[in-house]
Amino acid sequence: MNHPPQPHFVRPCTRIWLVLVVLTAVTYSIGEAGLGGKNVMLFVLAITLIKSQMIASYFMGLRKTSPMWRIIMGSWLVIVGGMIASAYLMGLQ
Amino acid sequence: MPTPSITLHNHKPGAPPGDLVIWLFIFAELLAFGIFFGAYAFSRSHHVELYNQSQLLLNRESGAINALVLITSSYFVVRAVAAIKQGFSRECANWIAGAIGLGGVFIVIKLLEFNAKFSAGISLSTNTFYMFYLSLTVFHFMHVILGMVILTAVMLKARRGGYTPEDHTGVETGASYWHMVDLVWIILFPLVYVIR
Amino acid sequence: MSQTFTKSMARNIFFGGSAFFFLLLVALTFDTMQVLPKRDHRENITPAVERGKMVWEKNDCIGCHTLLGEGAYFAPELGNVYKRRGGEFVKSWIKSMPTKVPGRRQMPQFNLTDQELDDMVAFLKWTGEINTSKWPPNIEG
Amino acid sequence: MQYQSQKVAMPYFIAAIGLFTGQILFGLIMGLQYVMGDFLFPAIPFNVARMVHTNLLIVWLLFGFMGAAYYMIPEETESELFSPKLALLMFWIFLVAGALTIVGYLLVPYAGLAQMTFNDLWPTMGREFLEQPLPTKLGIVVVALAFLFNISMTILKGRKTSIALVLLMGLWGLAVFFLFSFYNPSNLVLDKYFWWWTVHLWVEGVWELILGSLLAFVLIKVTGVDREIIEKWLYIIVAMTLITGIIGTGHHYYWIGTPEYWQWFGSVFSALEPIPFFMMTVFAFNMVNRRRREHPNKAATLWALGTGVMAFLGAGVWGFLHTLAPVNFYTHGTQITAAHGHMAFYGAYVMVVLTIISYAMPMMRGRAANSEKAQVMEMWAFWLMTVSIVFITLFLTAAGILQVWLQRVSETPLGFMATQDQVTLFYWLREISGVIFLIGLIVYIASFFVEGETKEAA
Repeated sequence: MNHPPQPHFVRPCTRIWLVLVVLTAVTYSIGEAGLGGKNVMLFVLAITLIKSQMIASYFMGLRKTSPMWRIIMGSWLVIVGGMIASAYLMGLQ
Repeated sequence: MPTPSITLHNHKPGAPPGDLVIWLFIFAELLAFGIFFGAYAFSRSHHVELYNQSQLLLNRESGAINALVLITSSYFVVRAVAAIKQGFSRECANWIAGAIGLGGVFIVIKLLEFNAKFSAGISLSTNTFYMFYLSLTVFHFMHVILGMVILTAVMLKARRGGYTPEDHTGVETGASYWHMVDLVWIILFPLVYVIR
Repeated sequence: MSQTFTKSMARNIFFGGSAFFFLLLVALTFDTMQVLPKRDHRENITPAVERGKMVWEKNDCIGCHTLLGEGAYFAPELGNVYKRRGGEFVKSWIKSMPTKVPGRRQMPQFNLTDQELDDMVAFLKWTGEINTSKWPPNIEG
Repeated sequence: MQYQSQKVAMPYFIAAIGLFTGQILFGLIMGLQYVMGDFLFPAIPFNVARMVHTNLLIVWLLFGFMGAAYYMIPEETESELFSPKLALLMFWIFLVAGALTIVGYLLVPYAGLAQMTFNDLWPTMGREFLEQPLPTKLGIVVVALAFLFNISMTILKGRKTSIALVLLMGLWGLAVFFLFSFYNPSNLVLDKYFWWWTVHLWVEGVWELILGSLLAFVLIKVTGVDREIIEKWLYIIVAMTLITGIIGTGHHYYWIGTPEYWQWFGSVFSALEPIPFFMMTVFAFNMVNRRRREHPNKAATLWALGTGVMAFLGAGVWGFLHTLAPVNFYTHGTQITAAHGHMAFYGAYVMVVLTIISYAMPMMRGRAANSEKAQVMEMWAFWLMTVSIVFITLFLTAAGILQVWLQRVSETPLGFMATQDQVTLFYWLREISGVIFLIGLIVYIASFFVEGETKEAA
């Protein structure tokens, strides 16, 4: 192996992975606590969309692509998130 | 160049990693899952009580563990791509093997979960919630299997030294598909197991 | 730059995808077969109902009418005709055909026996009691 | 034409066009019966006319597919047909059996025909599109097997291209799923469930493989675009077709007694069914724009492009229109379905068969393309038929919307016949469009007899 010695180097993707793990744990604990309601839903959904965007940008590598690809993926996320949120709010009435 | 312009695109700058064809399929798949997610959400709005009660009977631990498993597996695949970009075929194959192994873990956990549900007599016709729960998770489950098949093919080729820093579209293609499988679970888990 | 995701990968997606979804169809069909007895009340399929289906088929009724919405759209839906009109009406209607009203759509005279008429009504009655998820929207079919 | 045995396609194509004409004539009879109920009664009741109309359609498309396969396979495999004699023999058997069946429909009351053809031994008749007597059904199986044997043996001994492979899969699938037409349980729900395995898995499954490969073949020939590119597109399109279409079968399982989860599966997957058709349109235009040669047969290119567009409109858009379960609840079994059926069959299958005929017929007659004059006439026929089918579809859609409104949605629903009386105007307009379609068809047939300057086939 000819890696240059970099004792304190943590790869960006590793940091992303750590953040994803932490956010998943947060989602899980909200479920465990049995929390529900509009604000909790919006919070969990926001976490989910952030996680999704991180996967898309950093893991799938979309952040280095032309705007078209990012717009397609972004609008998919927005539409799915929007549908989930609005359907949830509809259910409150 | 023996066969010019075989594919639909020739790695223009700004194109996503992997072959364009896989992106066509990734977006088609995301569209299908997106419609299913929307259908779940809107159907829930008509039966909030039923959904909230049925959701309590799901195994949230196995859902969460599987989310962590897939995220980690996705991370391994990122490392595999990074490795092949530097020309480390062996390292690349090993990371992919790890990802496939985690895929196997996902499958085992999921099978245990399904087994528990089926032996409790739950089926597609139990109620609308379980119809969606089973449809979505089984559909995703089949994608995990498909993704593992693709990754296995990539791994074998990497092991033979079939990829180079200049030519590793195959690795990126398999990786992109696997991330998609991960992405779907990232949304599916909170939607079905947590949000109430 | 040579590509690894070439025609052969497109072919693999074709074969894999087709097999994948065909298996899904088979699995869903298997499940459907388990659920159907609860919805099609097959315990009520008497010999008369079976014979009635034969009468229905031998006279190509589906060539003008719909049955549970499938068939031709030239004449009324008959899946719910038993509920709409009753068995006696159906029998006398079939017997009095054709109306010979000028310019109106005509139904042929099929010369059914009394036994065949009873069987047909039994078949239509049974069909009307299948669980069709509340279709049609109203009694007019 | 590079191989002698390709010529057996000629009688198949001629028979196809002949039966096509018959289909249109009976369509016009039915159209008139919609507004003049007692027209030709009791000589030809509506159900008989409809049986002839739909059965002729199926049979002539099968003739077209077989002719297309006999023409394409030698060129694709680069070898002569395994047995041109068998192909010719099967042609006559199929033609005679088909003609006898149609004559039987017209001359004998259906119940009598059932009696004569041993329907009591094994009842399979009297179900929509599968009205054929048992001997005809068995004949179809025999002809199909002999045909598949012939084609498969040719492919085995020759070059194996993707186009040939997809075509072969489509044709085998056609034969295999036809076998479900022999299953007719006394439980109506089961009957309907597996009836769709023939009908749906044909027209929204394996037939589309045939459609794709025919289109790909003609596009390679007329555009000269690299085979690798076209075949890759072909694979992607047929993959998407089956991925969406197989579970899309569920859109027939909403209201026939099947479990309610089909409403979800059917809606989601059939909502995706337009995608492969859209890709097909993009594919056709893309390939023509990237053409590397100017093929003298402009008419064939026009048909190929038309297939892409009309299949997308008819099967994709008009299918999507009423495929979602909440919409279908109101539109199921109305003129909306008829509208979709007409444009989808014309746009996808009629047009692709006419595409291959348009390309192959001049070749078999020893020229690369017909004379300028003949081509102009053929293109006129294209526009006449295509525009009138669009209008037929629009009028039937209008009739259907009105029907749904009056009979299904309204607070005070009208009865079936009362509703029909309200939409008579649209049925008249549909019939006029049908007459124009027939004129287009006559122009089309006439274009075969126009002489003029032609170039020798290369």
